[in-house]
Amino acid sequence: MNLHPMKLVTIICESVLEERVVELLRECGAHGHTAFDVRGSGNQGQRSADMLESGNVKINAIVKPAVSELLLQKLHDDLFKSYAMIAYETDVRVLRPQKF
Amino acid sequence: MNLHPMKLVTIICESVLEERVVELLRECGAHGHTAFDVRGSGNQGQRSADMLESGNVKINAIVKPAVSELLLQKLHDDLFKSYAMIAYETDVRVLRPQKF
Amino acid sequence: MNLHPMKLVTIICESVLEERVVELLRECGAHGHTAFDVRGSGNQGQRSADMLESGNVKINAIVKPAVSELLLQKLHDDLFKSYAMIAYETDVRVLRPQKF
Amino acid sequence: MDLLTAIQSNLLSPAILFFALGVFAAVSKSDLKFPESLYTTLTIYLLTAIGFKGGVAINEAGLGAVWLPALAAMGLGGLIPLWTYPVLRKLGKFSMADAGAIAAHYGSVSAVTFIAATNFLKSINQPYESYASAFLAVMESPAIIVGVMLGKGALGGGKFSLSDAGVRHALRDAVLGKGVLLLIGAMVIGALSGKRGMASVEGFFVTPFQGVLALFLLEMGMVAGKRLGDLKRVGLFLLLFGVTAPLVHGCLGVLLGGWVGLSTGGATLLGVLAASASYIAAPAAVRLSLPDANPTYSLTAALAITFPFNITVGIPLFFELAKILHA
Amino acid sequence: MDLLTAIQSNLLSPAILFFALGVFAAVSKSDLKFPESLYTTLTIYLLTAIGFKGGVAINEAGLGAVWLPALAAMGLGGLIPLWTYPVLRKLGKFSMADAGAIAAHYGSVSAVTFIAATNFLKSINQPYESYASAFLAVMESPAIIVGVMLGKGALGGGKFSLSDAGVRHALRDAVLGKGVLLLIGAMVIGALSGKRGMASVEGFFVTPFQGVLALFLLEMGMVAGKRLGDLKRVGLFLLLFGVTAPLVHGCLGVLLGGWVGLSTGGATLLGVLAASASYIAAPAAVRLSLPDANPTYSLTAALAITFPFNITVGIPLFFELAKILHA
Amino acid sequence: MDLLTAIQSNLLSPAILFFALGVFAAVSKSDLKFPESLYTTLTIYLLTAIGFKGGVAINEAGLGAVWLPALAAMGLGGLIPLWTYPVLRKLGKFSMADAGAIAAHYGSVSAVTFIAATNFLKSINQPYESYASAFLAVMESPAIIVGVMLGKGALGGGKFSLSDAGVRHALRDAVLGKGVLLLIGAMVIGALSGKRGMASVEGFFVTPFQGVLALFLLEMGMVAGKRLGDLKRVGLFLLLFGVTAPLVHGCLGVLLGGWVGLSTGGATLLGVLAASASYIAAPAAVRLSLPDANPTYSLTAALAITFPFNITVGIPLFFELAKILHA
Ligand SMILES: Nc1ncnc2c1ncn2[C@@H]1O[C@H](COP(=O)(O)O)[C@@H](O)[C@H]1O
Ligand SMILES: Nc1ncnc2c1ncn2[C@@H]1O[C@H](COP(=O)(O)O)[C@@H](O)[C@H]1O
Ligand SMILES: Nc1ncnc2c1ncn2[C@@H]1O[C@H](COP(=O)(O)O)[C@@H](O)[C@H]1O
Ligand code: NA
Ligand code: NA
Ligand code: NA
Repeated sequence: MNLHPMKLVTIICESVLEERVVELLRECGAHGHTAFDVRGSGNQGQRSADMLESGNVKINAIVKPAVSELLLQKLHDDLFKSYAMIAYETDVRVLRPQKF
Repeated sequence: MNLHPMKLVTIICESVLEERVVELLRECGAHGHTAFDVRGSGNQGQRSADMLESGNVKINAIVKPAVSELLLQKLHDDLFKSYAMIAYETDVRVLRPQKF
Repeated sequence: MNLHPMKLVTIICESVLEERVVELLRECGAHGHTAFDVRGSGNQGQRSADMLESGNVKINAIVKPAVSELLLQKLHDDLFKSYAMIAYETDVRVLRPQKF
Repeated sequence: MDLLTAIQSNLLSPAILFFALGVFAAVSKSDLKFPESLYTTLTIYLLTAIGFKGGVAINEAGLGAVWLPALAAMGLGGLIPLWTYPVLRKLGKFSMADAGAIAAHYGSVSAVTFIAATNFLKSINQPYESYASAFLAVMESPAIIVGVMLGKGALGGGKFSLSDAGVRHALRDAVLGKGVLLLIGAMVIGALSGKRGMASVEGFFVTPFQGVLALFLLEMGMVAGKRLGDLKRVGLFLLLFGVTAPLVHGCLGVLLGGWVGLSTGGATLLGVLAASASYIAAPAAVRLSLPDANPTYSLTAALAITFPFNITVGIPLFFELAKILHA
Repeated sequence: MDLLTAIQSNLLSPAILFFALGVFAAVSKSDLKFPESLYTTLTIYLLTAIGFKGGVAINEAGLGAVWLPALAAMGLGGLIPLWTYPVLRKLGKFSMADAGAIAAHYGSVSAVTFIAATNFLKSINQPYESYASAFLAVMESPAIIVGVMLGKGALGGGKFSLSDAGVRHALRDAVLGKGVLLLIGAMVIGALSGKRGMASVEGFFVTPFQGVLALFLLEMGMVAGKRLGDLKRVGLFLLLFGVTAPLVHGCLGVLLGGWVGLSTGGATLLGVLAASASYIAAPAAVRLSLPDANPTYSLTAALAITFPFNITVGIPLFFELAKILHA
Repeated sequence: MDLLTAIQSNLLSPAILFFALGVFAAVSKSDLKFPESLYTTLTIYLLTAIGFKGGVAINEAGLGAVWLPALAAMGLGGLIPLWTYPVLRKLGKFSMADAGAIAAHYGSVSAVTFIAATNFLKSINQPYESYASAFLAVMESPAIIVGVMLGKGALGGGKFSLSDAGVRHALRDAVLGKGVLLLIGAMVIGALSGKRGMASVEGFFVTPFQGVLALFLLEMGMVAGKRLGDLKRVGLFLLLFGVTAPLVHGCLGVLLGGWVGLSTGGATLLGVLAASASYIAAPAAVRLSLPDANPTYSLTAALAITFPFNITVGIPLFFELAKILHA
């Protein structure tokens, strides 16, 4: 079996940003994403998910290394300063590299 | 403290497959799993989670490296072609290796 | 772009423990966390999430390596024996190390 | 009331208008989104309520009155795939799997279409056999089984086998799926607890029923609206099929209903059931057992063509036909 | 109506039949699944409704009528663990933690069992003190505290300590948990807003109430059904205990009810409360404070044995006993 | 009934008391938690119901009676930011973004405050124009657009631009957001289906309405209660603003209502709308288009100060004012 290295980018942010982040993903070259609602706490206090307006969403995308770098840079430049959010990169291995 | 390397296998697939994938996990030798409902998009379009029939599920299992290989192979052979799904492997470290 | 290595600690445990685990995270020096409800199965049987009392929660925290070690040790000493739970560590990379 | 008035009055009912609002919300890409659990909750409520009411009606009418039309309904459901399959293969050029999948959806039934039909009859004060939800219950599974067998090529000596994990799961879902279980279960409960039982739970299963349906149709409208974009992909043949099949099956159902002695209202309902296409039980079962079938075909046809056609035009049409037949 | 008729009529009520349907769904491994939020939503609704109605009743009856029976109920709850604990230790050979945990569950109460009992009384037109939900509210916590102390060996000089994080969280949950908060909160609201308040919210808290209970029991049936497989693991002793304890405690409750001046209906309800075992407040609090107790024991006994026993046979039984006592 | 009696009777209504219970639950850190989907579900229900009822009323009153007060309401909403913005800038020393954000929230409206006001009027048998929910619908968006433009410095030649992704999303949400869509959509449906439509869905949209509101206010109380801790952080000026703004705007609304010919009840409602601050539509749209505004300021002021002030004291106050005006 042949596993291929990829990057998993994870973004945890305010729910209102979901659509914008997904757009950004597409622009940077991601071919898919997965999202779900979470609750959490961080620098900007507790985010409880009882109102969409104050909830969090977690967005995952598996992408090529170059895309990951571009994506994180863009998130940093466009959104990090103003919104409650974090983003990080993990190494993963997949079977069908052409899919991502 | 003694951390032991393990593989975290993640499968994101159509909700209708949950039961079959969990069966497959058991057959391949996983001793547990964790699952939750997600939404997403990929090659096969948007999957919105408003109807179970068109929703996605994310399934995680921590397993020994050999199990991970077997599992990914089986997923590839049995399900990848016909269903909307992705699967990937990550390196993780655990405290109680005998549990997995 | 400058990515910095961090540890992602993941804890999957009985829902009743959520508050205690989050307290523990803070005590060990984590500056944030993300949580969501999951279902799963393991040594202690199936946990179905239909009643809070028998559901699972998944808690993520990105922390410095030293914090991760301390945290896992504490979880091991205080909770592992008595509760249905697992915990593991993953390597991740972030952009703003001072945040974690 | 003639056909046009009937259609018009149907189109102006809150339920249908909420469906239109849902389609609009989806098409205009509004941020309106139902929580993921609401869809399931409303489904559970509607199936339980309709089953329970049917059961109370059976308790009153007696099983003797029910078995013959129920058997006829079941037979009709099981037979529909037998002619839709070859049509889809020959005229539509669909693969075996796809033809079997679509045939299964159109032989099976849509609970919400049925409910919309009972609401239509109620709104024009047309009586009907209230045990008709028994037909709904027995028509769900047979077509799925037949359609899947066709899609697997079983009738041509193909590879339909119970040792296939997908087929096993699918069969269980077809026979014991949540739709059938809730419908038949609530029906048995209604039959056992009768009028006294109804008196106690009426405030939940009857009073808010029509409003809940309206809310559900709002969501269904959004689901269907999101599929409108797929219409291009399914091709002209399936568009035509999505309107022709309900017309043909609806007429068949009305005729059969008259033949087994149902009233005008009851025959209308059997027609509506035959005309309707499943989008709850069938999709899951078919997805598991015919993995090579493209779900976009069957779901788009059932949800974005046949369902709207039936709840707007089909229901009053089959009612008019039933009236003519009984006149 | 004699005992058998009472039991039979109870068994044929929609609520009980839906419970049976839920058990069937779980045992037959149907794919029926309630959305995860529905269970909590229904719990919130039922607790709020029952509390509010109780409060309106207190507003009418006056606190003077309520305090004595409420105090008696509270005392009974706190005392039950004192004899169940030694029985479980000596006869059942359970560990301290397990015996304390089970004792806490059986001293505490089940809101749904209580609601099923009020429905039973209503269905046979038996009047009862509508402020009885006050007993439900005050009986929830005391037994949990006593049971946890027993399980920690506190009474034998053991290590019960408020500096233990688990104990601290558990105490807070026992005293200020959502169950108690909703019940007492809604009760105070009912008492303050009285009949006029009731008139405005009746269409939500009263009209659909019995139907919502039926739906909830469908889910409870699934939860209990999934635990049936654990029956083997809990052992014969606990099976017997799960039936004997409610019988003994139920009779005690009925007697005590008569003694403090409750009507036949009210005494029945106090009996039912004493007989019932908690599966909402107690499990969470006990899990946090007695981590070494195996939750399979207490939950399986409470959910899969005592709960079904009470809602099917126990309720009519305690009612018959209350009738004899008042005759 | 004088002002004090009105306030007192309002404070003792179940809805307000449930709000207080929610605040208590949050402050006492109880483990009571509503499932995440329940908040959205209740919002959808309340908006749909209020819209539908308003539409049926429009159907009866005719559009001719509605357009003038609706236009006046819309104008008032769009104008409010024009004076709140400079006040917040000059007196409150807020940044442009923060002042624009807060102005947008206070010009826009709160559906739940409106509903609480209609309930208050109903409970004291005060008639009002039932089509008043049309005002609610048209007042939601204008202030958001004006506030965002102010916050972007557009009126001072600043950088408000449609090519900004945040602004684009925000505008769409302001104009086609779920709140507006459900309200206007349901209103159109109500207007089209009229009394006959109402008869069929009354058991869902009317019967349980006030109880559902009570449950929703329980949750709102928890949300507001969790924000109480932020009161210190927002500063004394905003605390004062959170009470003064509704007083001023409420009086303006009542006056305007009288001027365009609304009845005492209708003028009260327009006052309440003007006085209320949005916490559904505005927060999302403002967050996207004014990212540098601190949401703690606007949400805390709207939710933890103005909302409780309006539903407890404001509503009866504006009603008394309307009475005086009409006397
Ligand atoms: N150290 C962390 N580990 C895991 N999740 C975090 C962490 N910090 C922040 N988050 C998540 O990111 C969201 C926004 O973070 P912040 O901008 O720090 O308020 C929080 O609500 C959490 O869900
Ligand atoms: N690149 C990706 N990153 C994250 N999730 C993905 C990606 N591609 C697909 N998925 C998820 O896997 C599901 C099925 O993918 P597909 O088979 O490509 O339609 C999608 O609905 C997403 O939830
Ligand atoms: N090997 C595994 N992979 C993924 N999740 C697991 C695994 N083992 C256990 N879990 C999760 O951890 C919970 C508690 O595990 P346990 O203590 O083994 O019963 C389970 O309910 C699962 O959600
Ligand atoms: Na059909
Ligand atoms: Na008890
Ligand atoms: Na306003």
